Amino acid sequence: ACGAGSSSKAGTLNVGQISDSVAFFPLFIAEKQGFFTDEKLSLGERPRLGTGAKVAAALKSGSIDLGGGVMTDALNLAEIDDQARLTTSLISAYYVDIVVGGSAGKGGGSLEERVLALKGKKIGITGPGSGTEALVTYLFEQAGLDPAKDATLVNLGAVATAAVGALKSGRVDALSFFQPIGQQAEAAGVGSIYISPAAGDVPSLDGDLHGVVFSRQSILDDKADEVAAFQTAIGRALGVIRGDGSRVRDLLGQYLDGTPDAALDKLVPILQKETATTPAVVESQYEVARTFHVQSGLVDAAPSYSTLVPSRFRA
Amino acid sequence: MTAAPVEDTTTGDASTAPAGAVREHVDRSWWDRYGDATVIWSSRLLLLVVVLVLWQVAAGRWVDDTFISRPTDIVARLGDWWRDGTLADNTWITVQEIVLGFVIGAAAGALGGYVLGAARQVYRVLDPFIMALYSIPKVALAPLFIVWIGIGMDMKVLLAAVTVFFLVFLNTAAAVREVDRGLVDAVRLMGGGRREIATKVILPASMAGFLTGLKVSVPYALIGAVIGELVASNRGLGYLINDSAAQFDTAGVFAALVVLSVIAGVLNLLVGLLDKRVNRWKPLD
Amino acid sequence: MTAAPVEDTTTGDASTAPAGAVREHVDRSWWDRYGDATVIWSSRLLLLVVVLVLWQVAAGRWVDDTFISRPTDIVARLGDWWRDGTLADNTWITVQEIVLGFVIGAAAGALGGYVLGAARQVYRVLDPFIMALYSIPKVALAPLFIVWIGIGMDMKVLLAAVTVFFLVFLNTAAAVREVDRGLVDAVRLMGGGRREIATKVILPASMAGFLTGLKVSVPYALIGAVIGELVASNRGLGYLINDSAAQFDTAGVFAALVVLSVIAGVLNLLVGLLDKRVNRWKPLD
Amino acid sequence: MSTLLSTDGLTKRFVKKDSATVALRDFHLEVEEGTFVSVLGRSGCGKSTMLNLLAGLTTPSAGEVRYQGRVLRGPQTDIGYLTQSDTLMPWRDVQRNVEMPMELQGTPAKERTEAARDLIDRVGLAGFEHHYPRELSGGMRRRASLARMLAGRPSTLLMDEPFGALDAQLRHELQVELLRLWSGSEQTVVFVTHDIEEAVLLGDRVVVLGGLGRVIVDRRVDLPRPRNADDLQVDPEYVSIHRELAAALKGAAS
Amino acid sequence: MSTLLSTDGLTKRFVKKDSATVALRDFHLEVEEGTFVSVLGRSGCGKSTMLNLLAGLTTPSAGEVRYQGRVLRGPQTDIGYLTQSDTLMPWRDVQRNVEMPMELQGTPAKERTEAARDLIDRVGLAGFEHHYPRELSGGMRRRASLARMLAGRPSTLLMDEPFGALDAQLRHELQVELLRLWSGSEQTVVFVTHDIEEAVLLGDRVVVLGGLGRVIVDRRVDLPRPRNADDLQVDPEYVSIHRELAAALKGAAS
Ligand SMILES: Nc1ncnc2c1ncn2[C@@H]1O[C@H](COP(=O)(O)OP(=O)(O)OP(=O)(O)O)[C@@H](O)[C@H]1O
Ligand SMILES: Nc1ncnc2c1ncn2[C@@H]1O[C@H](COP(=O)(O)OP(=O)(O)OP(=O)(O)O)[C@@H](O)[C@H]1O
Ligand SMILES: [Mg+2]
Ligand SMILES: [Mg+2]
Repeated sequence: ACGAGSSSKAGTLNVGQISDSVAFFPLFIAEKQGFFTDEKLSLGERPRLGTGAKVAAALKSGSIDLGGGVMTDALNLAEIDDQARLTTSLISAYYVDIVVGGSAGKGGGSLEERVLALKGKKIGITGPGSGTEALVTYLFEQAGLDPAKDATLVNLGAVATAAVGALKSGRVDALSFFQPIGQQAEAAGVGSIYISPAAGDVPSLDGDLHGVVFSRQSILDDKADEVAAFQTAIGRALGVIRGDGSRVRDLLGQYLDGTPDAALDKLVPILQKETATTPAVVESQYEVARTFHVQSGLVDAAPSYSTLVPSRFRA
Repeated sequence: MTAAPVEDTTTGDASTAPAGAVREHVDRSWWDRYGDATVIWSSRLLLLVVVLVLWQVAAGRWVDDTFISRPTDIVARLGDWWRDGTLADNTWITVQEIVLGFVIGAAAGALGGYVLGAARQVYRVLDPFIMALYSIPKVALAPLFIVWIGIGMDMKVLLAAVTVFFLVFLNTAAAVREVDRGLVDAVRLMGGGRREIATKVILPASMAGFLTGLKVSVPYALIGAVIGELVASNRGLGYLINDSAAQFDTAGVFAALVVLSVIAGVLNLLVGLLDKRVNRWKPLD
Repeated sequence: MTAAPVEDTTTGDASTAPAGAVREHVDRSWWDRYGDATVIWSSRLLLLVVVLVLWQVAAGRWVDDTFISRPTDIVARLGDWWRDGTLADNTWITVQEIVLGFVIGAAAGALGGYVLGAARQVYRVLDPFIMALYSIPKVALAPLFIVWIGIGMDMKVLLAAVTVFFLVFLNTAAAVREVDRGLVDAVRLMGGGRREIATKVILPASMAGFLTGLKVSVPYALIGAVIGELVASNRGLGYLINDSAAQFDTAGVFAALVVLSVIAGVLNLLVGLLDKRVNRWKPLD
Repeated sequence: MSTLLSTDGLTKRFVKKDSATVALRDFHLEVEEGTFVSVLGRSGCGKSTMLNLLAGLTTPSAGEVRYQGRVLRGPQTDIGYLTQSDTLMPWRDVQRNVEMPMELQGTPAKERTEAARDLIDRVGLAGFEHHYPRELSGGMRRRASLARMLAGRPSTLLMDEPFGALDAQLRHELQVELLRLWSGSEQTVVFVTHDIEEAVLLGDRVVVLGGLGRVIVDRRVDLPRPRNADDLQVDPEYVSIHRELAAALKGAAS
Repeated sequence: MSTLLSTDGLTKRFVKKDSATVALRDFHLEVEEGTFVSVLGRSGCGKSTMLNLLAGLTTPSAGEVRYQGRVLRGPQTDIGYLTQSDTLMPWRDVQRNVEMPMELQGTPAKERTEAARDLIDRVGLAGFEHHYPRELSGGMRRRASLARMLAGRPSTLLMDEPFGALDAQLRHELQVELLRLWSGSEQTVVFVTHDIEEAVLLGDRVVVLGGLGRVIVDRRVDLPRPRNADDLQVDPEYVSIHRELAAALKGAAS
């Protein structure tokens, strides 16, 4: 229903995304700063779809041309649809944090000790099969625990209010949630970030490709020009993020309107560090993600880099 | 109340003159006319004020205001949205979805109710299937909806319409079952066929049930549309709710809910007017 | 059908003997007794088979089977779940939530309906507030629910109960309004007070409306519980749906929905039995 | 005169679970065209059941009703039936209730209004056109029903105690009105009443039903028309008919 | 004998928007304890309205009803009222309908069942205990209502055309039954009927109402009891009363 057919040069792209997490900050910048317009590209529908399944459905039905999500969603799609293609990298770090209630903070201790301390706790995640669940599963398994028995995973959905609320009211002991929930929780004095892969707490996840944009081959064929334009615009946006810190702080303030200043201040350096250097998909980063997903059992098998990433999107 | 005889009805011109009643003009004071409405509306206003004041006082004092916000913040948020046009844009979209969904769903439900309510056997066969369909949480089928209908306004209208449909359908069908056989027979005796029975008896006699269906489904038109917007939200009040919630902005969530409540109130008022119009013949007390 | 007179009722022993009717015993054949039910059930079965076959044929051929799965896959999935205990565990949890939510919501709704339905003025004052509350999409308030009631079973029961409450309440209140004044007056004449009027007239006379409320709200007990499980949970059928959906396991989603439909069917059947029991006095055709 | 309505082995049984209430058994009646047949019978003997069958409202459990030589399968526009219980549409006022049969027959609105107003006048409800049924007294509702039935211009009238709820004076006036309508037309009337005097005053023929619709008396009334109630009281023929009917009714009880 | 029921300046007005229907205006009536008052009146003259007020079912627009010296504010258990329209509970069978007043008075179940069965017998409904109202004929429903009213053992009976839908024979039997009940007790009866003969046969006093409840005739009936319908026909006193009442009813029309 939504303009999937048009393929003129200065065309329209419908871009769906899971949520308004930090991963999609580059899209916001590209839109705000007019990078898309510069490329004669206009964005049509911009739905927030909440789950990977819905992004996949929207892609398949042609409601959207590109889907923004995490690698988990892309790999899940690849399992059922051999037309799935990865096009853009947005965040090259696993931007999910484990947040615990109170102000205990990281404290000391090795990663394993910290994970063991989570044993028997109630941990909030966005939903089954999500990257937030994957992180808990992965960490627990690395520490020799069984996530199914040694913790209670609770689905809280993707909205911040529910997550922070559940933590604040003590309904869960910890959260495994995407940025900026951790920062928001800290700013609200509700909890503190406990394990943060993006900050290098989990060495095996360093350089992991996580925030991505994916699509389907038929769309890429149909809208080659538009996607190329999209890629260029995102490249410029990524550059902006890695550039002047105060400008980023400004833009982030607009993006996460209503988030406390303290949280924003903390986010800026993290973002600058974890934002992908190039929109092209880097093989090494892809492999980290692939290994992680297979190891944590999130996907049964992940396609190889060459299958999933068309050559013109490779780094 | 002063009463003066105006018209005497005791003079039938035919052979039979009734020894009947007399019609009088009644001078009703302002209070007689509007007293009731005034009491009702002021009670409502009072209640509203009490609730708001309690809320304002409780927020931050007894209850954490990050979860319930406070009325002043909500009003401020509404003001902001009003000024930057967010409110009008998103509300307009949602209102369209709601009204379309409501009208389509109610029309289909009423039609289905009247047709199947009259065809007892067919209804009995279909009943479990209808109930099974009805019992499916629509959110669980969100991907299917997206695949089949996309993420445009159609999808939200359809979600609203589907929920409304079931409620209106079931209420109407139940009301049709309860229609007095004597009245149906009366129309049959006058030579009325199925069509006449439907329009001249079943329809008016089951009006109460149909209206209950409408009243009960008003909120579901809203909920359906909003759920649709939550499923794939890019605009509308559902989007505002989602967006605000994602930003941990409780005032925003409540502001959107306030707008929804107002829409519900207006629709409910319309149904109430219809109710009054249709039930003119019923005793007041 | 052979008929033999069994009891002659024309012999009143008092002064007045009616010239009335005669009661006869009727020997009903198996078909007279169960023919109707047989036809209905076999039609249903037939319809079910047709739908399943069409589905099976369409899946993968005309419609993408990643979105609609296929009956055989669903049955296979149910088999898997049955064997590894997933089915029983999760179903049992959801059933508890549904039944509790339904009973609590229906009881509260009926009580509210009878009380407020009789107190017209109070109802009129409260009506807009009730409708406003009712119109709020409960998912939007999920965070509040989580904070206040937690993520345990209580929350799902409450979500189910709230939805059921409104539907039963509104239907009952509407039915109470429609009760024949003549019958109420009859009880007043016999010396009945408010209590007697409520139990001896209003209750039986508004049974139809109340039952419609129940019937209409059965699905919402399910939907409420499942939505609760989608919002915050780690078990139950809602969780299964969520989990399967996240893994693009459409067969899993549909398998969970099939179980839900069965639960809905059973509840609906129970309401139907109640309906039959209560409406014994009504003409059959 | 030809037979207009006839029944043959008519039986009506109300089945409920394992028992059936037989209201009418093996009932025979022939009504000739253009005649006025009064029916008397004790309460509960099956008079209303019989009329329901004659009107085609209910289907017989056995036997059949023939109307104009054909088996009756359902209600017919040219059979008007004033049922014992009130079936005015509660949401229509008197005027619109009376207009209803004409509405169904497609009479133009203007004509309808006038005809209805005339009928309302005739039954003495002038001034109550815009009252809803619940705002009428019992007798007034009855008269409104009568007006509604007449509005359909049926050629056969079935009436179940039409004047039972009316005062003596009004009853008399409506009897006269009914006879006036009937004598000027070819209408056939089957008139159920509890009033022996009324039955004889109006009928060409009086039928007394016993239990289960058994015909106990079926008697021609050869009194000359127009008949006057006061004069009849002293007419030996009338007195003997009255006595016979009263005895039959009394006898039916034992 | 003391005055049991009295009304003073009783007016009933049904208001609807800007107009009101006045059914009763400035109505005066006194009923002495233990008497049987028959009320006659044309259809629509306000008889049922009057009874509704006397029973405390509706509130007067002006004036008041006094019962046992006190202003009547609502229904009283010791006033039984047989309304003109049928108010049997459709979901109860005859037996349970008749038991209902006793149920409300807290009579033990066993006693209730027996009393109900006896009453059902008396009104000639034996054998129909387990029929629902819709399975009864019009006259049978009326009798069931009568039995229900009597089951409450009221000391004052208000009856609105109780026997109008019954055949002559049954009506006669029930009249006798009613008189038997009444004469053996201190009961007071207000009996609305359309049948002049019935009014005179039963009443100590006959009241004829004109339009708006104006009392046209209020006459003692001094005929000796027990009265016999057949004998009365030739009683000159009866004939003169009958003539007077008929004339009053006729006069009320013009
Ligand atoms: N739906 C029904 N189910 C069972 N029995 C019924 C039904 N309708 C009527 N009857 C029985 O059939 C018999 C005849 O009823 P009908 O109404 O024909 O009597 P009627 O002669 O019209 O009496 P009345 O003069 O009191 O109106 C009664 O005994 C009644 O109980
Ligand atoms: N609810 C009402 N609204 C308006 N008018 C009414 C209402 N109830 C009764 N009336 C009018 O009051 C008058 C008296 O009615 P009522 O029922 O007392 O008559 P009645 O003497 O009992 O007549 P009947 O012998 O026909 O039963 C009638 O003209 C009627 O139209
Ligand atoms: Mg009858
Ligand atoms: Mg009356």
